[in-house]
Amino acid sequence: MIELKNIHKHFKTNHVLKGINLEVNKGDVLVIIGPSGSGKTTLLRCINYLERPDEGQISVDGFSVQGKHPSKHDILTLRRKTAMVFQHYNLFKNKTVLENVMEGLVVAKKMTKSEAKEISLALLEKVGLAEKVNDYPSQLSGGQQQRVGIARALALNPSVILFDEPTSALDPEMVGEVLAIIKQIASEGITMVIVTHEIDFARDAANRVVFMDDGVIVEQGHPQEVLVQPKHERLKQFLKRLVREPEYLI
Amino acid sequence: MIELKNIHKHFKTNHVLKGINLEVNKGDVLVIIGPSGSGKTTLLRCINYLERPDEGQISVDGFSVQGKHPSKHDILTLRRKTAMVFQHYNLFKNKTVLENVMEGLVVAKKMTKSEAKEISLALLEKVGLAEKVNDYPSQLSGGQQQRVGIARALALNPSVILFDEPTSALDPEMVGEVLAIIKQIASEGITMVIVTHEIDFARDAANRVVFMDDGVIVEQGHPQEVLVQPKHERLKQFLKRLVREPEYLI
Amino acid sequence: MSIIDFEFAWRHFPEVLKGVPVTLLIAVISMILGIIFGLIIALCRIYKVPIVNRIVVVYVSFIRGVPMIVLLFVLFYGIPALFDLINKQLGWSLDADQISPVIYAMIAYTLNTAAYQSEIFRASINATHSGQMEAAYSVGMTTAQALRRIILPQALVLSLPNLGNTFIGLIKATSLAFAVKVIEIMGTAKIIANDGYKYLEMYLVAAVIYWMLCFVFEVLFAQLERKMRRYEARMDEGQSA
Amino acid sequence: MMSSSFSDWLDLLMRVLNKLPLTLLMLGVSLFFSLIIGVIVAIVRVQKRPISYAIATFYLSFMRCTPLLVQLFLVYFGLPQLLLLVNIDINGWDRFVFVVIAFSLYTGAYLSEVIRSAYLAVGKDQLEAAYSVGMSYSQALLRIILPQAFLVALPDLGNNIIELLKDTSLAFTIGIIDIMGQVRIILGNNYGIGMFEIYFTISLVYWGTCIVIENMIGLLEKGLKKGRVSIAD
Amino acid sequence: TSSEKDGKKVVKVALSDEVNPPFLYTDENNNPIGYDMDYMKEIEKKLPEYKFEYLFGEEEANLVGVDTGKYTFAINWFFKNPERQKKFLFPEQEFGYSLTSLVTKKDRNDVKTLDDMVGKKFPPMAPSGGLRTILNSYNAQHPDHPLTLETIEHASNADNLKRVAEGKADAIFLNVTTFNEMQKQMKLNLKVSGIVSKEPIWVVFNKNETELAQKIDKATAELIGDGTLSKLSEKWFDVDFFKDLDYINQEGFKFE
Ligand SMILES: Nc1ncnc2c1ncn2[C@@H]1O[C@H](COP(=O)(O)OP(=O)(O)OP(=O)(O)O)[C@@H](O)[C@H]1O
Ligand SMILES: Nc1ncnc2c1ncn2[C@@H]1O[C@H](COP(=O)(O)OP(=O)(O)OP(=O)(O)O)[C@@H](O)[C@H]1O
Ligand SMILES: [Mg+2]
Ligand SMILES: [Mg+2]
Repeated sequence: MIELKNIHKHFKTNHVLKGINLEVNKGDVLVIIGPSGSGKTTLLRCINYLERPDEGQISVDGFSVQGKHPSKHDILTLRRKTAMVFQHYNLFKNKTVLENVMEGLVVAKKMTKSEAKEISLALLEKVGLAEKVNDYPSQLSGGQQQRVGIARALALNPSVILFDEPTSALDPEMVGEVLAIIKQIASEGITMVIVTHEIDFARDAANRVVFMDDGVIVEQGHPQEVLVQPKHERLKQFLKRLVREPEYLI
Repeated sequence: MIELKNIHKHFKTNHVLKGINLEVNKGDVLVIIGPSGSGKTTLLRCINYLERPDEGQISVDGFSVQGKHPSKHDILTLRRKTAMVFQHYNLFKNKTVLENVMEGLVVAKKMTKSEAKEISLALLEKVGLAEKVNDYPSQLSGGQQQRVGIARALALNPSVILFDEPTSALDPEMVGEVLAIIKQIASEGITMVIVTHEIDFARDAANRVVFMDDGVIVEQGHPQEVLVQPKHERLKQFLKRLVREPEYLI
Repeated sequence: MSIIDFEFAWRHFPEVLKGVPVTLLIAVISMILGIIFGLIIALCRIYKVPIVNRIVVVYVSFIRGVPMIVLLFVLFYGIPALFDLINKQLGWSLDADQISPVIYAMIAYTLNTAAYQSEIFRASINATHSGQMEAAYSVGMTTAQALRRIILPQALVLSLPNLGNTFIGLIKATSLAFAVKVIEIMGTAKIIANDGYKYLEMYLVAAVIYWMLCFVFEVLFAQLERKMRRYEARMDEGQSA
Repeated sequence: MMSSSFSDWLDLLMRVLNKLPLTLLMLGVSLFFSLIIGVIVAIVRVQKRPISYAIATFYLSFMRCTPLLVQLFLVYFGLPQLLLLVNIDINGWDRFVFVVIAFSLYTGAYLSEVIRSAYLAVGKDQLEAAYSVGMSYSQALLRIILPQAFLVALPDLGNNIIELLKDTSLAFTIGIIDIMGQVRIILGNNYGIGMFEIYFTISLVYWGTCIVIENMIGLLEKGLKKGRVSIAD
Repeated sequence: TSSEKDGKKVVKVALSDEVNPPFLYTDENNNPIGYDMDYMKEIEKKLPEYKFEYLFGEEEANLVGVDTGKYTFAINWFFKNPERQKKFLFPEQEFGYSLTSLVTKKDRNDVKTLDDMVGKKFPPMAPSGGLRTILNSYNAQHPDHPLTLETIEHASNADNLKRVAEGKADAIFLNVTTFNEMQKQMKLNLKVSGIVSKEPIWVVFNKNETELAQKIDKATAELIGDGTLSKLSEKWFDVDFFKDLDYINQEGFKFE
């Protein structure tokens, strides 16, 4: 479903992605973990060309795009196959919660307003925002904003959804809800790439985990292998804090 | 050190804080948990009057402020006793990483530039940003921005530090570092109020935990009691997801 | 001190008032056309459209650089000269005297205000957050759709105070059109003033009328701004500490 | 013939250019004061404290909504009369002073709206961050908000500086001979003959000055842009 | 305005900076010269107790300035009418004349007087100024068959002369001296088809300046009496316009 070949990205002299190769199958839930600044967000943003890779090829759902200056039309096609949940939510400031979710449906997917509204309301209900549909983003708490971002991406029902730390502002309860939703849509065959720092979440959600460090993929595989029996020293060290004193285990 | 008496806050018709009473002792690390939208951020923002409570009294370090329209000078005094780490980081966009941290020291604490620079560099080193000191916030990853925010607050060395989800964008490794720093400064007698969704973090960092729901404090006490043997139904339900299948426990 | 002959001023007030429609006609039409062209120019500059970008940079610089009166003169004296030339060369019979001076004025003011407005829009579009554009892309919008539905509405809010400035400036600037025979508020006032050298009175009358006129638009702009800003966390509410 | 008319033209250009320093001086001094006025009025209006807000709004309305010419008359003819009532005689002051007062008050009003909109574009989070590190409002303003607002406002400032440049030609009304005044005198001495050459010349001078202003603004914009991301990137 | 300098009373004289040669215009250094200035020099000699200061300003601004007392008086070719006399103080004695004329193409003989211009076309004129005033008062006296007038803020005489020469307008109403000077440079196919009037021109005083006005009146009368002004007139206009119209027509202007 997604294929990345030799993706390189520089910010000025800073070499942030150093030749990433990655394949994701249809219906996979791929979780990317790794230390802060290792290039996870950048990689995710390359997949829908919000960041233009300096080099490399990206295919989504059989459609490939290459290099730094593909045609506008190619980029648009690629983007219409994906949806994204941003690390900083990026809600449309001038639209209400409901409009934020409807916007893509009406404009990009050409649905009628009433259709779009129905879908949006159902999703907002699912993420617990039924009461806030007519508020503006500036009136929401952090977690509420993040949930709107999730609903907005889900509503589009694309081939691929890219999540950038989708649960960072959510409480454990809500994380559970989001996890349930993700599992459900994965079962519908939608492919997901999720960047997260919550190892628990990774374990619960993923059927494949990738560990990135300093712009390269260090280790990947089944969550059991990667998270429980890590091979590389760097990954072991990264997961160290998760080992805690037994008294606190519930 | 901090005393809140009967704090009420409305946003239009939305009653967000419904009479909060809270006491925090010197050197305490108080962790506030609760579902998204329950009013945690609003409460934190009331403590330094970024949000004006409609009613109630706030004392910090023996200095109290009351009601909706205290004098400018009172508010400034209150704010100079506290520092804050924002949920959305709120870094100064026109300043580099180093300047972001130095700013408060030079302007509010009237340090010389070289003094401020020394302190700032030491802290930035601690949070792993030594390499980024001359970058602008827009050039940083989410986690890097969050760490700048933390360094900026710590540098001020105030009586009280308010953290709003300080580790939401941090990887487990970094969470460990931040935890260590927090423990260290707590031992120096600085009082901390931390809003977080990471129950693990709460457990490790706190010597008192408060559970908020829908604008009221539902339960509070030692983390052992609150997190391991919750009394209220609502809290039990909230913590439910944390109980996981044994196979995944490391 | 009764330097000012109020009775005279009052008596001639209605006459000067007759200049208002012409003033408004020129100002409103030029403003609307200016917004359209200004927006196009701003976008060409922001997206650095090859060649076009160069051209509009020179256009903006030239139009802003040249005094309005010169622009008016160039059109007013230049178009008839051009027509004469065409008539001579091609045997047509275009008659420049048929063109109302108001038309010249509208063309001149549109050209002028478009240049200024392009800068206003450039400023406000640049002030919108790049994350907004990215979010629009991520839900599958084209650049045009994103601009129309997300970026421009936000930019418009930011530019409202400046658009207000421009429009009010434009209303008053129309007084220059007197230089090409358009008799608007200021022109009427000066004509009346001449008979008794009552310039003081008539300038005051003109000032009062301009004020009334602009005040209406000031209020309109302020209300528009309040309405359009409702989605924002305002920096100007209760933040004075 | 050609060369003599060219040297005539050069002579004309020099006579106009001779007055450029005066025009620039009026521009510079008025701009300085109007920026100060603009910032103050913008902040007063942003803060919305009833009395000062009402005064600032009235000032704004009057200055924006009445012709500059009338204001110039009020300052030049009216103000001295008014002050005479309280026994202050400023009739002896140089005309330059009156012109600068009038231009500063007028442009200050326009700039206040430019600054207000830029201020509001900066975003509340920046103000809060400044508060959180213990800054007072004025410190936050000077160090965090205004620098960011300044960048946002630059293109609009450019607009208004150029307008001011051209407005300075009104100084001629009360007899200060600036570049436009020089042109009108030359025209008058010629009975309006050669109007096109003369207006062409003055346009060149204005345009040239304008290009310099634009480039300065452009450089500032580039210099200050560090750390900002455009929607077009 | 009673300020004093070196023991002398200061008189502030407003000069119109929309210059108007040869009455008033400027030299290379923008110093005022012309008939008006020479006249003022003679006045200065006669009234040593005053110190005259000359200030340029736009004509309309000057009038506002005189009105509000900022200036003592304004000099230019101001015309007198009853309405203006209500607002300003006009002296008794004019200091010169403006000879107004109609200028047409050389081959036309149908326009001699303003009556001939009814139903014909003038080029656009400025709303203020003495010439306009004459036409306005003609229209006021002949409400049934008024002249058609178009108004423009700053009429360009050069442009307007061209309009007449090209047949876009029938005749232009112009000061003879102005036309003469311009014709020297422009050499258009135009002639003066008729002198319309000899208009006295005045300085305009602030209402309160009666004392000074009287003194200047007296001085002016003396200057006319002793022929000083006649000499000045000949210097600047090649003709003594203090003589009557017929004489001027014979002696002064040999129209091409
Ligand atoms: N500026 C505002 N205007 C209107 N309503 C607001 C505003 N800020 C917050 N609210 C509302 O107040 C409630 C509490 O918000 P708050 O940000 O305190 O929640 P929180 O507990 O921090 O949630 P989270 O964990 O999601 O950050 C929410 O329902 C939110 O919608
Ligand atoms: N716009 C930019 N300009 C310059 N450098 C950038 C930019 N965006 C990111 N970087 C740099 O690229 C590196 C990778 O950033 P990225 O955002 O991909 O990290 P991340 O893995 O998502 O980290 P986090 O977990 O903290 O979000 C960082 O070192 C960051 O400083
Ligand atoms: Mg990231
Ligand atoms: Mg919160």
